[in-house]
Amino acid sequence: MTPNNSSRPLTFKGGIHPSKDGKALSRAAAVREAPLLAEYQLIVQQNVGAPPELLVKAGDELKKGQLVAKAGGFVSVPLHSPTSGKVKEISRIPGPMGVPVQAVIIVADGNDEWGELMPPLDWKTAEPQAVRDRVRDAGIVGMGGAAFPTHVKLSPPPDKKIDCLILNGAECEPYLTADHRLMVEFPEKVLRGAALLGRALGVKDIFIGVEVNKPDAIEILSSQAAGFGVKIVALQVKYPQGAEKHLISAITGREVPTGGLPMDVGCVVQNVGSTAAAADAVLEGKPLIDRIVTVTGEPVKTPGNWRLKLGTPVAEAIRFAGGVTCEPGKVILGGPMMGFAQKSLEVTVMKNTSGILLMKKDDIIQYQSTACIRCGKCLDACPMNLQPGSLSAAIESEKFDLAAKNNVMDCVECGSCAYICPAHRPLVQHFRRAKAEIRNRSKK
Amino acid sequence: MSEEVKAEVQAKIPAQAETPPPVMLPKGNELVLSSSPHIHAAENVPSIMFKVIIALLPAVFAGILLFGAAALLVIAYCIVFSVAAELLWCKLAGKPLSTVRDLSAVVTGLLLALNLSAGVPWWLCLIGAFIAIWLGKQVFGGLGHNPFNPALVARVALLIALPKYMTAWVPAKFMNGNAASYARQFFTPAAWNSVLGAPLDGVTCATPLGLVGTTAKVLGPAPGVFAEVANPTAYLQYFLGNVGGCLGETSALALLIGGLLLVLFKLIKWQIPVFYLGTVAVFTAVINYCFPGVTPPALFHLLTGGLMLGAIFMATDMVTSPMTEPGAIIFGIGCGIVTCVIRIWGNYPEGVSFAILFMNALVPLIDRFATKKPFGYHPWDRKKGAQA
Amino acid sequence: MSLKLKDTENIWVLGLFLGLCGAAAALVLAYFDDLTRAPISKMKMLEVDNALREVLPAFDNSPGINVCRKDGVTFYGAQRNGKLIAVAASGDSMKGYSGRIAAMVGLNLDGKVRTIAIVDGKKLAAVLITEQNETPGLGTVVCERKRQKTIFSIFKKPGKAAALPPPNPILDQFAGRSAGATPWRVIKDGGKCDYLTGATISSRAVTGVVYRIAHAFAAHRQEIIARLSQPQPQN
Amino acid sequence: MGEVQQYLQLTIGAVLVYNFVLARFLGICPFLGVSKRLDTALGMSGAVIFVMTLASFVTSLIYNYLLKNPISLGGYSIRLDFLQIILFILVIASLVQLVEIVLQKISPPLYSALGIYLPLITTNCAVMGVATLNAKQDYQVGQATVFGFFSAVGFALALVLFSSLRERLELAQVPKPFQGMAIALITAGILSMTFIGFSGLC
Amino acid sequence: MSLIKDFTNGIWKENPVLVMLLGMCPTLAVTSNAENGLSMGIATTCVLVGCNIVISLIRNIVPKKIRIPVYIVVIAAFVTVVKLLMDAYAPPAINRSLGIFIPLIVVNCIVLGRAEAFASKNGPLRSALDGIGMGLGFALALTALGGTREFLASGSLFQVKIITAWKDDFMLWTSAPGAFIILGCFLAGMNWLNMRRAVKRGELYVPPQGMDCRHCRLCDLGRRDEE
Amino acid sequence: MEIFIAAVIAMAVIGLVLGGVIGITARLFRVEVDPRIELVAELLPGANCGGCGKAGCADFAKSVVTGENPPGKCPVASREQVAAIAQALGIEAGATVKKVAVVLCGGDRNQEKVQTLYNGVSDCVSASLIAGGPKGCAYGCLGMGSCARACPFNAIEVVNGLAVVHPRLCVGCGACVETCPRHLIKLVPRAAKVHIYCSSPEKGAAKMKVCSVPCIACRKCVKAGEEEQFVIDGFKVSVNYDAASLVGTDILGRAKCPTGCLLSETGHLKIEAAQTGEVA
Ligand SMILES: Cc1cc2nc3c(=O)[nH]c(=O)nc-3n(C[C@H](O)[C@H](O)[C@H](O)COP(=O)(O)O)c2cc1C
Ligand SMILES: Cc1cc2nc3c(=O)[nH]c(=O)nc-3n(C[C@H](O)[C@H](O)[C@H](O)COP(=O)(O)O)c2cc1C
Ligand SMILES: Cc1cc2nc3c(=O)[nH]c(=O)nc-3n(C[C@H](O)[C@H](O)[C@H](O)COP(=O)(O)O)c2cc1C
Ligand SMILES: Cc1cc2nc3c(=O)[nH]c(=O)nc-3n(C[C@H](O)[C@H](O)[C@H](O)CO)c2cc1C
Ligand code: SF4
Ligand code: SF4
Ligand code: SF4
Ligand code: SF4
Ligand code: FES
Repeated sequence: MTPNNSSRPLTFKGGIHPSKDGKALSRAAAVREAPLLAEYQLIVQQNVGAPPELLVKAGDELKKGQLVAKAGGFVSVPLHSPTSGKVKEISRIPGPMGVPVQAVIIVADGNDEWGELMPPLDWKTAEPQAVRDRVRDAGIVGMGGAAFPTHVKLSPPPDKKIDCLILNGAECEPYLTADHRLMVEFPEKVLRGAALLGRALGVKDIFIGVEVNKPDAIEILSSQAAGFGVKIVALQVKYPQGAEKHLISAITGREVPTGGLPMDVGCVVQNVGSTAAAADAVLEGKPLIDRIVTVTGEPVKTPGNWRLKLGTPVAEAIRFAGGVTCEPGKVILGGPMMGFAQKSLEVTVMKNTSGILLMKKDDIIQYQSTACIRCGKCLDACPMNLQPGSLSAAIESEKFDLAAKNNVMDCVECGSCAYICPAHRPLVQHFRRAKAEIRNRSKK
Repeated sequence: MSEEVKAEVQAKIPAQAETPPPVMLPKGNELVLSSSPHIHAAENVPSIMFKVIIALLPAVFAGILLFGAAALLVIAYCIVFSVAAELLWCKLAGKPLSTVRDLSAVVTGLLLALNLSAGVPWWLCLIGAFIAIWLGKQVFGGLGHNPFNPALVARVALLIALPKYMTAWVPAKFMNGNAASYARQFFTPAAWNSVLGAPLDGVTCATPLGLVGTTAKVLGPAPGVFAEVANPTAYLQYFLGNVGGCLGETSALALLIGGLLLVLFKLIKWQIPVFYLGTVAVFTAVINYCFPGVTPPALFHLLTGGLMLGAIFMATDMVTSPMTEPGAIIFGIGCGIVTCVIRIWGNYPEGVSFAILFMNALVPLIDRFATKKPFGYHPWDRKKGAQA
Repeated sequence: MSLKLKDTENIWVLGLFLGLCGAAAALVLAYFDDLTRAPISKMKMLEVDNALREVLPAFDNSPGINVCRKDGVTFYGAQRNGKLIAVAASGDSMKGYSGRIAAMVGLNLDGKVRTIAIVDGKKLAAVLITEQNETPGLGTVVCERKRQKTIFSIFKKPGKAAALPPPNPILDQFAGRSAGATPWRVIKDGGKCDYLTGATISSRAVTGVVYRIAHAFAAHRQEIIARLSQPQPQN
Repeated sequence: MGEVQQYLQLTIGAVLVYNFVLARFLGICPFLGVSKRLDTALGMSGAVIFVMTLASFVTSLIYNYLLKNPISLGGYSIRLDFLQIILFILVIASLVQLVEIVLQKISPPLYSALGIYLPLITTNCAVMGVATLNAKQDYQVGQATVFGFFSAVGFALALVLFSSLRERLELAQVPKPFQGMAIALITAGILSMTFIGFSGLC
Repeated sequence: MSLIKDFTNGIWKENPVLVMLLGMCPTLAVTSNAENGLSMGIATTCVLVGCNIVISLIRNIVPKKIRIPVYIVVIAAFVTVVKLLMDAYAPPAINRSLGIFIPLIVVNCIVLGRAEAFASKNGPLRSALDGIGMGLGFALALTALGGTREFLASGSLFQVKIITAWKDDFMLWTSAPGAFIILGCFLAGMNWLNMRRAVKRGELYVPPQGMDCRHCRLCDLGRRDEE
Repeated sequence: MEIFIAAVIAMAVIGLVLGGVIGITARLFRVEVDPRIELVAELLPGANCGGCGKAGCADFAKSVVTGENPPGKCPVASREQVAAIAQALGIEAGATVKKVAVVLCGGDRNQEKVQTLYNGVSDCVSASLIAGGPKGCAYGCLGMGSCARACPFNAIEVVNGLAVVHPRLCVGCGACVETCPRHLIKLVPRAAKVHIYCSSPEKGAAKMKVCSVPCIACRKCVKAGEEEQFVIDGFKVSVNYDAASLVGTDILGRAKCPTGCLLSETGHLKIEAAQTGEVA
């Protein structure tokens, strides 16, 4: 199977073109290693699914890469120490969602010394099962944002025939450039990882979808791709090109059914970061203990991409980037479209933290939302073809049944609608609430 | 961030450490919490309304050019009174007065003026503006909540209430081809009528549609009766707007330019005007062909009356039209059919206002059934998906 | 839900009771019907009578009893002391803006439309529109002679002027005219009759119906006068 | 042609021009009371169409053969027109009840869908109104039945439009004093304004 | 005391039109001027009083099961009587403008509602007072509505021009749409008054959302609609 | 005269015919409905609050008649109403322990110490989904009144950024309990008049940083009370509502709670009132 052969970049229906993509701030900044910190606050649950089981207690000595917690079930992954040092305490720190979460506080000994690594496997001969196990043991989860354990995606149930692996290098979020730098600087890792995961899944077709605003990445990947049996697909620049359903739709023309998963249409989507991490795990035996994070935004003195260890507090990350030149009004984990505003700088980098974005006070839209003027812009923008305007009106009047009937549960919270809405309606917040309420009710 | 708070932050820094920290970090509780997305498109409601006003300018200029100072007066009255009505309601209802800033009252006032004859008295503008803003819009909760087009509610209410004033038309100034006396005609008695509040008298003329209505009533259907009003020379006059009628509806040319602007600004769904006009064209052409003498040819219908104004500016009011494209098509076709039915068989010579209002009433139903297929649904399991 | 007769057992008893109630009601109603039959028929006459009074001089017969129909126009004769003094006629036209317009016109025996009175030098014609559905405020202006009481006039003593119907220039223009062979037309159509701008259709229809009545009388004058001159019981 | 045209005029007149609710003001109570939700409005519409057609038929039978002309019985000529009101209302009430009883037995789903509206129809001006109008306009049985059916269709049209509008208004931020019935009435007013545009169609 | 209450109840607190929203058809149809409103109000009052008295007299002998049909017969009889009397003695103009709405009193929910809710439970005196009160409330509401419409349209009341300078009638208010709109504004006014009073008393006032069926138990629609 | 006879005959005949037709059809098309359902529905309060877990009162009535639910399951019905239903059906009334809702948080705007700027929908669920909402304490009441809107009886009021239940108005239907994203609302026996108004499991010091009335688990109340009257759970103490003898208001004087989170029902209402100056 090949994506249609026209030379035009592929895309999906709907979506938006954010006027300010902010990628210029950090696009050219090569990935830098962060200096070692005195203390890391490693949040225990960094994956979707069952929480991992803690294996350490206060006072334990740890080596870099040593197991801190083991997987708590099939849909769960282990957690490893980002550096060598000593467990100060197990305590609660502010989580990215505001609710305090359990964390292991590790005092670094300054040596940053690896413990025993897992044995490297040969990338040409590794068995599918071995790859899957290694991906699990290395604690790899989706680094594109969802933090879903990658090995689960690699083990589709037998009745689902997977024929296509898609690597998500779209990075459609404005400001973020972590995946971009990864693809430019470590193309080999990405491609090897792709081939490995492809083998683990037993698929022939492997695509890497990259938006055309990263020509250097497309070029460098394309020049090496042939050797790995990987095809590079140029994608139109449009948000949310990187949402997996729309990526699949753009590349294969298949439509993931509502409530369904990519595997329902024979696809598996992996972020390029997860793929590179998988390559590291298989080929070098290294567990997932750090990741590339874009620290950016107008207030940041030197915006750029850093390789940050898990457990690095946001405040420290900003410090690495030279601090701020003016007072920021908002600190966001993730990009400006889907990221979460934070009220505390004590939150720490996790496996799915792709960016730390600071916004100037003046740039913050303090929206004064008015009534929906039914302009229909949100309908055109919504990649899921929902009717955000009417949905939000229903939710505002607390008519959740109506909202559920109109498929609010399909909303992927991409924020396209709220971005475009001329009435500045807090649409996404409404939908989050409705989804929470409806989930609550169906649980009952 | 206010200066004081900044000063306060700065004041705190030395107290914490002797040497200032290398970087300045925000304090947690001064950060703003809000939902994603954190960036926003530049377009907002006032800018939309502003663009509509821009798109209406050709029609406004055409109106003033054609009908003289009286038209300018009517436009000014309507806008001022609409804004005043909006302000007054907000004041009485305890709403923030800032809602005036969204400019929608200006658009409503302007469109109301374009729907009136030049030279209607000032108090008629006043009543119309209050009906539009209060009865048409604010009782329903203001901008965005009104199910009916406010300007049209006012127009139809006035038509029912004061038919004498609403069916008296000022002749366009170029009507007699006497451009030389134009300057003199620019200030007509109609302008004074408007100021003094007197009804139009003496200087009235008929609209093409009114003539056709009268003809049909007097002579009954007979082929060839429309030759006088439906011929190429007349069509050119209609296209330029050199006929009697509402001050903003006569010039098809100016309205088409405005429509083009609206499409360029991406403010309207092109389906509404296109299907509206198309339906009228097809419907009247068929009737004209099958029953000659019942109604003039399609081109006549397209160029006369408020059809262009209605199809381009009033049926497209986003608040009162369907949200989806299939909905817009149904809406346009419906408007077209009702317009033709009223024009051809009804008592009123013109049916555009009624047609749009009638279809406004159908919008909730259309919105309910003409929806897009959500991503990931197969057409046949829409229902099932909805239940799940 | 209480309407449901759930208990079907003693349905016959209930039916009987209901029947009795109905019978009692019927009894009462029959009584009232009897009581009001005469006044009702009188009331029905009253309307025509009132219209006749507006357009005819004082009479002492009951014109409504002996009528004569010609060309779709109904003629009533007013007699005084057993002598025919004037004729009233009612006819209609379907050419109004919203359909039917009916009029009652008083005619002198010579076929001219009667003049009721001369007020301020203007003749008041004996033309009354008895039925119309024209657009209020537009077509109705042509048709109506509405007596408008004002807050001032109710305190004034009703003088002679108040007893007369109010003038209406369109209707009053027919005073003293008699019908010839060519139909009357409004000026706009090349005729001589005044019309109201913006309500030409209504004006046309009114002109048409008055002409039709006058014309019918002119055409059958002798016959009608003969018929209506027959002696009638006095009122 | 004449016949067809006459019926066509009857139809358009009943549905659009002289709409029962919006122009004639008949059946306002159910129009206001059962219009909060579209599906109840649809149910009510169905029930009203059924009952009004049936009632028109039966009452016009009674009118044409019992009340209209004096009956001669054994040499006496007897007028019964003064019994019109009482007979009509009795017939309508009984009809409604009959329909209810029958429906409950033969089609429980239909009954549970329409059943609750049926009693309301007894005290609905529209049904009594159509019977009275039929008599007043001296319609024959056929005409009366057609008129009844299409009048009810006009009622249904107004009701459905109105209920969908009210559903939308549910989501609007109507000022406090106008909430509920007040805004519903104003909406109905504007709706009735649009129907005036159809005047002259028949 | 309670007799006075029976009487005044219908005039304001349970005004059939403005509070309970009953009898909407005549309310809208015949109130194009004050005179028509008043006439309709009087006609309805007559029926209401008569029926209330008769029904309260026979309330103990009517079998429960068929009380509604019996009430309907009584009401229909009264309506017919009123109609016959009006045909005979009322001015033809008024008779014409009230039109078919006189026969329709028979289905006016107020009449049946009061019969069922009040007259069938109370003695003739109280029932009569209740009827008069309710009828008066109805008549007052109709007259006020008619007066408002007439005044707004032409500046006159009871066909007497109050503002003599008012030349062109504003026909909207006397037309069908005007009826709905003015009644809507009346209700909004009532709500506003009630809300202000409630605020003063520190209570919560919820504007009535639909027809009030508390007093007419003919059907349980009102209750079901809320579910 | 003949008209009288004719009228009477006509009416009587038509009355009989109609009555007969209805009677016959009624007999032919007879359907049995359980009159008890209607009876029970009449006796229920008709609030349709859903507190019984059914779709509405009518639905509940059906379930009572079929024996699925005891009548006492309706939280709104008074004891007498429940008894009347039970008697009418000749069954047991079922459990009727009357409950009342209580918001276990005392941190109104004067007590909380940290508050972030929040720009968004004024609704607790919505706010809690954005970094946990603007409040410093991640467990405290957000004060945006979701519960108040959910309460069908208007029993909850948000005063000065804190939701308080008016026990007199609350019927214990539980609609609010589900709504609160912070799970602060609990249904407790009506007899319980004293509560510990804090739900945060954090350490005392952490709580003190964000709030001035937290429970710091000093256990003075536990010592002052009888056995089993309190439950200690980590860094939080709460009243044991299942205890054989519920703790009474007299504990307030004896315990000398240092932060002021141990309060009587009326005390909770008054925290507010005192600060907003409404009650002397
Ligand atoms: C609106 C939206 C936008 C997304 N954009 C991206 C993106 O730009 N890059 C990316 O890798 N994942 C993106 N994702 C996440 C993908 O849907 C998907 O979860 C991911 O590619 C799966 O790979 P992973 O499991 O390795 O993270 C986005 C998701 C959504 C809902
Ligand atoms: C409950 C759950 C189960 C999932 N199961 C699978 C699975 O069996 N196979 C798979 O390929 N992905 C699975 N996924 C991952 C999704 O395909 C997807 O990567 C994830 O929801 C994040 O996508 P996003 O970043 O676009 O939101 C699962 C996700 C969830 C939440
Ligand atoms: C709503 C409306 C109602 C009208 N009503 C009448 C009417 O009742 N009588 C009438 O003659 N013309 C009426 N007309 C005007 C006719 O359409 C036509 O314009 C007029 O009769 C011709 O008069 P003119 O020759 O003076 O222009 C009405 C027009 C409109 C738009
Ligand atoms: C394309 C467009 C057309 C509009 N047309 C109208 C109109 O016909 N009448 C009107 O009152 N307002 C119009 N408005 C302004 C605005 O939508 C209107 O005031 C709202 O209906 C009030 O809620 C229009 C606005 C736009 C953007
Ligand atoms: S946030 Fe949801 S509703 Fe809005 S555009 Fe995205 S998918 Fe559509
Ligand atoms: S973009 Fe905003 S204003 Fe436009 S329809 Fe959607 S919600 Fe309404
Ligand atoms: S406070 Fe809670 S439990 Fe009490 S009545 Fe309200 S919703 Fe029900
Ligand atoms: S108790 Fe819960 S729902 Fe109620 S206001 Fe507080 S946080 Fe919101
Ligand atoms: S008065 Fe209630 S339906 Fe007419």
